[in-house]
Amino acid sequence: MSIKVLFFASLAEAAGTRELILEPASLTDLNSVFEKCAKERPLLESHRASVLFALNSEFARPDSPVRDGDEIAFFPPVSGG
Amino acid sequence: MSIKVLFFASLAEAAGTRELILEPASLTDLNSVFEKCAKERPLLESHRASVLFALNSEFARPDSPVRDGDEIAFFPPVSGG
Amino acid sequence: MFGLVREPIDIRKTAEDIRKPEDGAIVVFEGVVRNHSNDKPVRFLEYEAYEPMALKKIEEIGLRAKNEFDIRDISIVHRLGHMQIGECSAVIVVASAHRGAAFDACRFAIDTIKKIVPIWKKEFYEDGEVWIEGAH
Amino acid sequence: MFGLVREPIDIRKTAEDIRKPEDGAIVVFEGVVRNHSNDKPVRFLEYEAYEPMALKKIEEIGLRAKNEFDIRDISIVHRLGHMQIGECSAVIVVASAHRGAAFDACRFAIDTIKKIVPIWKKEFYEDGEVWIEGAH
Repeated sequence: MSIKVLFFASLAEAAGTRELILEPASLTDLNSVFEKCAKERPLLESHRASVLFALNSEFARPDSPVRDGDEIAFFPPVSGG
Repeated sequence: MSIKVLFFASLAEAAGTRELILEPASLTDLNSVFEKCAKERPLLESHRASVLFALNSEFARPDSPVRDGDEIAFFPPVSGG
Repeated sequence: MFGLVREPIDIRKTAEDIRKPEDGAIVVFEGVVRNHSNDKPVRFLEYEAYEPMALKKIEEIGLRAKNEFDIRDISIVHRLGHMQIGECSAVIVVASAHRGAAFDACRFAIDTIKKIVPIWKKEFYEDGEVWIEGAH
Repeated sequence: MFGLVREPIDIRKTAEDIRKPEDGAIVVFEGVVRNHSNDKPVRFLEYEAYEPMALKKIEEIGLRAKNEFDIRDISIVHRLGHMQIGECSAVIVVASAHRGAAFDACRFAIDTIKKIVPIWKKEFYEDGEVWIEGAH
Protein backbone atom coordinates (compact mmCIF):
# COMPACT_ATOMS: atom_id res chain seq x y z
CA MET A 1 0.00 0.00 0.00
CA SER A 2 1.01 3.63 -0.47
CA ILE A 3 0.41 6.55 1.88
CA LYS A 4 1.30 10.23 1.69
CA VAL A 5 2.87 11.85 4.77
CA LEU A 6 2.89 15.66 5.13
CA PHE A 7 4.94 17.70 7.62
CA PHE A 8 4.22 21.33 8.54
CA ALA A 9 5.98 24.22 10.26
CA SER A 10 8.61 23.08 12.80
CA LEU A 11 7.87 19.44 11.93
CA ALA A 12 8.76 20.08 8.28
CA GLU A 13 12.05 21.62 9.38
CA ALA A 14 12.76 18.69 11.71
CA ALA A 15 11.88 16.17 9.02
CA GLY A 16 13.89 18.03 6.39
CA THR A 17 11.00 17.57 4.00
CA ARG A 18 7.37 18.59 3.54
CA GLU A 19 6.15 15.36 1.99
CA LEU A 20 7.00 11.67 1.87
CA ILE A 21 5.43 8.75 0.10
CA LEU A 22 5.66 5.62 2.26
CA GLU A 23 4.86 2.10 1.19
CA PRO A 24 4.48 0.08 4.39
CA ALA A 25 4.39 -3.67 3.90
CA SER A 26 1.49 -4.20 6.29
CA LEU A 27 -1.43 -2.40 7.97
CA THR A 28 -0.30 0.18 10.46
CA ASP A 29 -1.48 3.17 12.51
CA LEU A 30 -0.58 6.86 12.68
CA ASN A 31 1.73 6.39 15.62
CA SER A 32 3.72 3.68 13.86
CA VAL A 33 4.10 5.92 10.83
CA PHE A 34 5.46 8.69 13.06
CA GLU A 35 7.84 6.18 14.72
CA LYS A 36 9.10 5.08 11.35
CA CYS A 37 9.68 8.68 10.21
CA ALA A 38 11.38 9.62 13.51
CA LYS A 39 13.76 6.69 13.25
CA GLU A 40 15.02 7.93 9.89
CA ARG A 41 14.83 11.66 10.87
CA PRO A 42 15.94 11.88 14.51
CA LEU A 43 15.17 15.62 14.85
CA LEU A 44 11.48 14.63 14.84
CA GLU A 45 11.97 12.93 18.21
CA SER A 46 11.90 16.21 20.15
CA HIS A 47 8.40 16.90 18.79
CA ARG A 48 6.91 13.61 19.94
CA ALA A 49 5.25 15.08 23.05
CA SER A 50 3.39 17.81 21.19
CA VAL A 51 2.87 16.51 17.66
CA LEU A 52 -0.69 16.49 16.30
CA PHE A 53 -1.92 13.91 13.83
CA ALA A 54 -4.31 14.41 10.93
CA LEU A 55 -5.76 11.72 8.70
CA ASN A 56 -7.30 12.87 5.41
CA SER A 57 -7.64 16.48 6.64
CA GLU A 58 -9.19 15.61 9.99
CA PHE A 59 -7.64 15.41 13.45
CA ALA A 60 -7.05 11.78 14.38
CA ARG A 61 -5.83 9.75 17.33
CA PRO A 62 -2.38 8.15 17.23
CA ASP A 63 -3.94 4.67 17.11
CA SER A 64 -6.09 5.44 14.06
CA PRO A 65 -5.49 2.75 11.41
CA VAL A 66 -3.96 3.79 8.10
CA ARG A 67 -5.31 2.57 4.78
CA ASP A 68 -3.96 2.54 1.23
CA GLY A 69 -4.14 6.01 -0.32
CA ASP A 70 -4.49 7.90 2.98
CA GLU A 71 -3.03 11.36 3.46
CA ILE A 72 -1.39 11.74 6.86
CA ALA A 73 -0.16 15.00 8.35
CA PHE A 74 2.13 15.65 11.34
CA PHE A 75 2.26 19.16 12.76
CA PRO A 76 2.79 21.19 15.94
CA PRO A 77 0.01 22.88 17.97
CA VAL A 78 -1.53 25.54 15.74
CA SER A 79 -0.74 29.24 16.08
CA GLY A 80 -2.84 31.03 13.49
CA GLY A 81 -5.25 33.92 13.93
CA MET B 1 -32.65 84.37 38.58
CA SER B 2 -32.67 82.91 35.04
CA ILE B 3 -32.39 79.26 33.99
CA LYS B 4 -32.40 77.57 30.60
CA VAL B 5 -34.62 74.50 30.13
CA LEU B 6 -34.01 72.10 27.21
CA PHE B 7 -36.38 69.38 25.97
CA PHE B 8 -35.34 66.50 23.72
CA ALA B 9 -37.00 63.86 21.54
CA SER B 10 -40.54 62.99 22.68
CA LEU B 11 -40.27 65.54 25.49
CA ALA B 12 -39.63 68.33 22.98
CA GLU B 13 -42.72 67.25 21.04
CA ALA B 14 -44.80 67.12 24.23
CA ALA B 15 -43.52 70.52 25.35
CA GLY B 16 -44.04 72.02 21.90
CA THR B 17 -40.62 73.62 22.21
CA ARG B 18 -36.94 72.69 22.50
CA GLU B 19 -35.91 75.48 24.83
CA LEU B 20 -37.38 77.79 27.45
CA ILE B 21 -35.87 80.52 29.55
CA LEU B 22 -37.48 80.54 32.99
CA GLU B 23 -37.08 83.20 35.67
CA PRO B 24 -38.30 81.63 38.89
CA ALA B 25 -38.77 84.09 41.76
CA SER B 26 -37.12 81.83 44.35
CA LEU B 27 -34.73 78.91 44.72
CA THR B 28 -36.17 75.70 43.38
CA ASP B 29 -35.21 72.15 42.34
CA LEU B 30 -35.37 70.16 39.11
CA ASN B 31 -38.63 68.51 40.00
CA SER B 32 -40.35 71.86 40.67
CA VAL B 33 -39.14 73.13 37.32
CA PHE B 34 -40.64 70.08 35.61
CA GLU B 35 -43.90 70.61 37.54
CA LYS B 36 -44.06 74.21 36.42
CA CYS B 37 -43.44 73.25 32.78
CA ALA B 38 -46.01 70.43 32.92
CA LYS B 39 -48.67 72.76 34.31
CA GLU B 40 -48.34 75.01 31.27
CA ARG B 41 -47.78 72.13 28.81
CA PRO B 42 -50.05 69.29 29.90
CA LEU B 43 -48.74 66.78 27.32
CA LEU B 44 -45.58 66.58 29.43
CA GLU B 45 -47.59 64.90 32.22
CA SER B 46 -47.58 61.51 30.48
CA HIS B 47 -43.76 61.52 30.55
CA ARG B 48 -43.49 62.10 34.28
CA ALA B 49 -42.81 58.44 35.13
CA SER B 50 -39.92 58.06 32.72
CA VAL B 51 -38.39 61.53 32.32
CA LEU B 52 -34.67 61.90 32.99
CA PHE B 53 -33.17 65.08 34.41
CA ALA B 54 -29.84 66.65 33.52
CA LEU B 55 -28.25 69.64 35.18
CA ASN B 56 -25.42 71.35 33.29
CA SER B 57 -24.84 68.31 31.05
CA GLU B 58 -24.81 65.76 33.88
CA PHE B 59 -27.53 63.38 35.07
CA ALA B 60 -29.10 64.76 38.25
CA ARG B 61 -31.71 63.73 40.83
CA PRO B 62 -35.13 65.40 40.81
CA ASP B 63 -34.36 67.11 44.15
CA SER B 64 -31.14 68.72 42.89
CA PRO B 65 -31.26 72.46 43.60
CA VAL B 66 -31.23 74.87 40.69
CA ARG B 67 -29.03 77.97 40.63
CA ASP B 68 -28.97 81.11 38.52
CA GLY B 69 -27.56 80.43 35.06
CA ASP B 70 -28.08 76.65 35.19
CA GLU B 71 -28.89 74.65 32.07
CA ILE B 72 -31.54 71.99 32.76
CA ALA B 73 -32.55 69.24 30.33
CA PHE B 74 -35.58 66.94 30.37
CA PHE B 75 -35.53 63.88 28.14
CA PRO B 76 -36.76 60.30 27.75
CA PRO B 77 -34.65 57.15 28.33
CA VAL B 78 -31.91 57.17 25.71
CA SER B 79 -32.01 55.00 22.58
CA GLY B 80 -28.79 55.69 20.68
CA GLY B 81 -26.18 53.24 19.44
CA MET C 1 -11.07 59.77 18.92
CA PHE C 2 -14.54 60.62 20.14
CA GLY C 3 -17.05 62.35 17.95
CA LEU C 4 -20.58 63.17 16.88
CA VAL C 5 -20.94 63.58 13.12
CA ARG C 6 -23.76 64.31 10.69
CA GLU C 7 -22.17 62.83 7.55
CA PRO C 8 -21.66 59.08 6.88
CA ILE C 9 -19.05 57.57 9.20
CA ASP C 10 -15.83 56.50 7.49
CA ILE C 11 -15.45 53.19 9.31
CA ARG C 12 -12.24 52.10 7.63
CA LYS C 13 -10.55 55.42 8.34
CA THR C 14 -11.68 55.24 11.98
CA ALA C 15 -10.14 51.76 12.24
CA GLU C 16 -6.95 52.73 10.37
CA ASP C 17 -6.36 55.96 12.30
CA ILE C 18 -6.28 54.20 15.67
CA ARG C 19 -3.82 51.49 14.66
CA LYS C 20 -0.27 51.33 16.02
CA PRO C 21 2.51 48.76 15.52
CA GLU C 22 2.10 47.34 19.03
CA ASP C 23 -1.54 46.33 18.45
CA GLY C 24 -2.34 42.67 17.91
CA ALA C 25 -6.13 42.90 17.77
CA ILE C 26 -8.65 45.39 16.46
CA VAL C 27 -12.31 44.88 17.36
CA VAL C 28 -14.90 46.98 15.55
CA PHE C 29 -18.58 47.31 16.37
CA GLU C 30 -20.88 48.93 13.81
CA GLY C 31 -24.46 49.79 14.65
CA VAL C 32 -26.45 49.58 11.44
CA VAL C 33 -29.89 50.96 10.58
CA ARG C 34 -32.18 47.94 10.26
CA ASN C 35 -35.10 47.66 7.86
CA HIS C 36 -37.45 46.48 10.59
CA SER C 37 -38.26 47.06 14.24
CA ASN C 38 -40.45 44.59 16.13
CA ASP C 39 -41.47 43.10 12.76
CA LYS C 40 -42.60 46.48 11.43
CA PRO C 41 -40.88 47.74 8.26
CA VAL C 42 -38.76 50.85 8.85
CA ARG C 43 -38.26 53.42 6.05
CA PHE C 44 -35.51 55.48 7.65
CA LEU C 45 -34.31 56.83 11.00
CA GLU C 46 -33.44 60.10 12.60
CA TYR C 47 -31.11 60.44 15.58
CA GLU C 48 -31.20 63.47 17.85
CA ALA C 49 -28.80 64.27 20.68
CA TYR C 50 -28.23 66.62 23.55
CA GLU C 51 -24.91 67.22 21.87
CA PRO C 52 -22.60 68.70 24.55
CA MET C 53 -23.72 66.12 27.11
CA ALA C 54 -23.63 63.26 24.57
CA LEU C 55 -20.05 64.07 23.63
CA LYS C 56 -19.06 64.36 27.29
CA LYS C 57 -20.65 60.96 28.05
CA ILE C 58 -18.98 59.33 25.04
CA GLU C 59 -15.61 60.63 26.23
CA GLU C 60 -16.36 59.33 29.74
CA ILE C 61 -17.16 55.88 28.33
CA GLY C 62 -13.92 55.91 26.34
CA LEU C 63 -11.87 56.81 29.40
CA ARG C 64 -13.61 54.19 31.54
CA ALA C 65 -12.96 51.58 28.84
CA LYS C 66 -9.26 52.47 28.83
CA ASN C 67 -9.09 52.37 32.64
CA GLU C 68 -11.05 49.18 33.17
CA PHE C 69 -9.75 47.00 30.32
CA ASP C 70 -6.24 46.19 29.13
CA ILE C 71 -6.57 48.05 25.82
CA ARG C 72 -4.34 50.63 24.19
CA ASP C 73 -6.95 52.91 22.63
CA ILE C 74 -10.61 53.25 21.71
CA SER C 75 -12.51 55.43 19.24
CA ILE C 76 -16.24 56.09 19.43
CA VAL C 77 -18.16 57.95 16.73
CA HIS C 78 -21.95 58.39 16.66
CA ARG C 79 -23.81 59.82 13.72
CA LEU C 80 -26.82 62.14 14.10
CA GLY C 81 -29.61 63.23 11.79
CA HIS C 82 -31.27 61.34 8.94
CA MET C 83 -30.07 57.80 8.16
CA GLN C 84 -31.06 55.29 5.49
CA ILE C 85 -31.43 51.54 6.01
CA GLY C 86 -28.01 49.88 6.02
CA GLU C 87 -26.15 53.03 7.02
CA CYS C 88 -23.91 53.00 10.07
CA SER C 89 -25.28 54.92 13.07
CA ALA C 90 -22.35 54.33 15.40
CA VAL C 91 -18.90 52.80 15.29
CA ILE C 92 -16.57 51.72 18.08
CA VAL C 93 -13.00 50.66 17.38
CA VAL C 94 -10.78 49.13 20.06
CA ALA C 95 -7.05 48.49 19.63
CA SER C 96 -5.21 46.18 22.01
CA ALA C 97 -2.25 43.86 22.25
CA HIS C 98 -4.65 41.01 23.05
CA ARG C 99 -8.11 40.17 21.81
CA GLY C 100 -10.01 39.35 25.00
CA ALA C 101 -9.72 42.85 26.43
CA ALA C 102 -10.57 44.35 23.03
CA PHE C 103 -13.85 42.38 22.83
CA ASP C 104 -14.73 43.19 26.45
CA ALA C 105 -14.05 46.91 26.08
CA CYS C 106 -15.95 47.18 22.80
CA ARG C 107 -18.99 45.47 24.26
CA PHE C 108 -18.82 47.58 27.43
CA ALA C 109 -18.72 50.72 25.28
CA ILE C 110 -21.76 49.94 23.14
CA ASP C 111 -23.76 48.61 26.10
CA THR C 112 -22.99 51.77 28.09
CA ILE C 113 -23.71 54.09 25.15
CA LYS C 114 -27.17 52.57 24.99
CA LYS C 115 -27.69 53.32 28.69
CA ILE C 116 -26.21 56.75 29.37
CA VAL C 117 -25.52 58.77 26.21
CA PRO C 118 -28.36 61.26 25.56
CA ILE C 119 -29.13 60.28 21.97
CA TRP C 120 -32.59 59.25 20.75
CA LYS C 121 -33.75 57.40 17.69
CA LYS C 122 -36.97 58.09 15.80
CA GLU C 123 -38.23 55.38 13.47
CA PHE C 124 -40.21 56.35 10.38
CA TYR C 125 -42.72 53.81 9.01
CA GLU C 126 -45.11 53.88 6.05
CA ASP C 127 -47.88 55.01 8.38
CA GLY C 128 -46.17 57.20 10.94
CA GLU C 129 -43.18 57.75 13.18
CA VAL C 130 -42.24 56.83 16.73
CA TRP C 131 -39.57 57.99 19.15
CA ILE C 132 -37.85 54.91 20.54
CA GLU C 133 -37.23 54.98 24.28
CA GLY C 134 -34.55 52.80 25.85
CA ALA C 135 -35.06 50.72 28.95
CA HIS C 136 -35.31 53.12 31.87
CA MET D 1 -17.52 33.75 2.91
CA PHE D 2 -14.61 31.61 4.05
CA GLY D 3 -11.17 31.93 2.55
CA LEU D 4 -7.41 31.62 2.67
CA VAL D 5 -5.63 34.37 0.75
CA ARG D 6 -2.04 35.38 0.06
CA GLU D 7 -2.64 39.05 -0.78
CA PRO D 8 -3.63 41.76 1.76
CA ILE D 9 -7.16 41.24 3.11
CA ASP D 10 -9.68 43.88 2.01
CA ILE D 11 -11.36 44.28 5.38
CA ARG D 12 -13.87 46.91 4.34
CA LYS D 13 -15.01 44.83 1.37
CA THR D 14 -15.33 41.75 3.58
CA ALA D 15 -17.54 43.76 5.96
CA GLU D 16 -19.57 45.39 3.16
CA ASP D 17 -20.16 42.17 1.22
CA ILE D 18 -21.80 40.42 4.16
CA ARG D 19 -24.22 43.25 5.02
CA LYS D 20 -27.99 42.94 4.48
CA PRO D 21 -30.85 45.33 5.32
CA GLU D 22 -32.03 43.20 8.24
CA ASP D 23 -28.71 43.47 10.11
CA GLY D 24 -28.50 45.78 13.11
CA ALA D 25 -24.98 44.99 14.24
CA ILE D 26 -21.71 44.16 12.54
CA VAL D 27 -18.80 42.97 14.69
CA VAL D 28 -15.37 42.77 13.09
CA PHE D 29 -12.24 41.18 14.53
CA GLU D 30 -8.90 41.90 12.88
CA GLY D 31 -5.79 40.03 13.90
CA VAL D 32 -2.85 42.35 13.31
CA VAL D 33 0.87 41.58 13.04
CA ARG D 34 2.46 43.07 16.17
CA ASN D 35 5.92 44.60 16.36
CA HIS D 36 6.82 42.55 19.42
CA SER D 37 6.35 39.13 20.94
CA ASN D 38 7.18 38.54 24.61
CA ASP D 39 9.02 41.89 24.62
CA LYS D 40 11.20 40.88 21.70
CA PRO D 41 11.05 43.09 18.58
CA VAL D 42 9.53 41.30 15.57
CA ARG D 43 10.62 42.26 12.01
CA PHE D 44 7.95 40.37 10.09
CA LEU D 45 5.92 37.16 10.10
CA GLU D 46 5.21 34.22 7.89
CA TYR D 47 2.09 32.08 8.14
CA GLU D 48 1.96 28.56 6.77
CA ALA D 49 -1.09 26.30 6.54
CA TYR D 50 -2.17 22.80 5.76
CA GLU D 51 -4.45 24.47 3.29
CA PRO D 52 -7.23 21.96 2.50
CA MET D 53 -7.66 21.09 6.17
CA ALA D 54 -7.41 24.74 7.28
CA LEU D 55 -10.16 25.79 4.88
CA LYS D 56 -12.31 22.86 5.98
CA LYS D 57 -11.84 23.81 9.66
CA ILE D 58 -12.60 27.48 8.97
CA GLU D 59 -15.83 26.45 7.24
CA GLU D 60 -16.68 24.19 10.17
CA ILE D 61 -16.15 27.06 12.61
CA GLY D 62 -18.37 29.31 10.50
CA LEU D 63 -21.16 26.75 10.42
CA ARG D 64 -20.89 26.11 14.15
CA ALA D 65 -21.04 29.87 14.81
CA LYS D 66 -24.21 30.11 12.71
CA ASN D 67 -25.76 27.13 14.48
CA GLU D 68 -24.83 28.06 18.03
CA PHE D 69 -25.41 31.83 18.01
CA ASP D 70 -28.33 33.96 16.84
CA ILE D 71 -26.47 35.54 13.94
CA ARG D 72 -27.36 35.89 10.28
CA ASP D 73 -23.98 35.37 8.66
CA ILE D 74 -20.24 35.18 9.29
CA SER D 75 -17.18 35.60 7.08
CA ILE D 76 -13.72 34.34 8.01
CA VAL D 77 -10.61 35.11 5.96
CA HIS D 78 -7.07 34.16 6.96
CA ARG D 79 -4.01 35.39 5.13
CA LEU D 80 -0.93 33.20 4.50
CA GLY D 81 2.67 33.94 3.56
CA HIS D 82 4.83 36.95 4.39
CA MET D 83 3.29 39.77 6.46
CA GLN D 84 4.65 43.11 7.62
CA ILE D 85 4.05 44.70 11.03
CA GLY D 86 0.59 46.27 11.13
CA GLU D 87 -0.83 44.09 8.38
CA CYS D 88 -3.97 42.09 8.98
CA SER D 89 -3.42 38.33 9.32
CA ALA D 90 -7.05 37.34 9.79
CA VAL D 91 -10.46 38.97 9.72
CA ILE D 92 -13.80 37.77 11.05
CA VAL D 93 -17.02 39.63 10.27
CA VAL D 94 -20.32 38.75 11.93
CA ALA D 95 -23.69 40.22 10.90
CA SER D 96 -26.68 39.92 13.19
CA ALA D 97 -29.93 41.64 14.11
CA HIS D 98 -28.61 42.06 17.66
CA ARG D 99 -25.19 42.82 19.03
CA GLY D 100 -24.81 40.30 21.85
CA ALA D 101 -24.86 37.28 19.56
CA ALA D 102 -22.54 39.05 17.11
CA PHE D 103 -19.90 39.63 19.80
CA ASP D 104 -20.25 36.07 21.13
CA ALA D 105 -19.99 34.46 17.70
CA CYS D 106 -17.00 36.59 16.66
CA ARG D 107 -15.13 35.73 19.82
CA PHE D 108 -16.00 32.05 19.52
CA ALA D 109 -14.67 32.06 15.95
CA ILE D 110 -11.28 33.61 16.70
CA ASP D 111 -10.82 31.55 19.88
CA THR D 112 -11.59 28.36 17.94
CA ILE D 113 -9.40 29.32 14.98
CA LYS D 114 -6.50 29.60 17.40
CA LYS D 115 -7.23 26.10 18.68
CA ILE D 116 -8.12 23.93 15.69
CA VAL D 117 -7.19 25.51 12.34
CA PRO D 118 -3.86 24.11 11.07
CA ILE D 119 -2.06 27.40 10.50
CA TRP D 120 1.32 28.26 12.01
CA LYS D 121 3.11 31.54 12.53
CA LYS D 122 6.85 32.05 12.27
CA GLU D 123 8.29 35.17 13.84
CA PHE D 124 11.42 36.75 12.36
CA TYR D 125 13.68 38.76 14.67
CA GLU D 126 16.94 40.63 14.12
CA ASP D 127 18.84 37.58 15.32
CA GLY D 128 16.81 34.65 14.13
CA GLU D 129 13.40 33.11 13.60
CA VAL D 130 11.05 30.93 15.64
CA TRP D 131 7.99 28.87 14.84
CA ILE D 132 5.30 29.77 17.34
CA GLU D 133 3.38 26.87 18.81
CA GLY D 134 -0.06 27.30 20.29
CA ALA D 135 -1.12 25.86 23.62
CA HIS D 136 -1.52 22.12 23.11
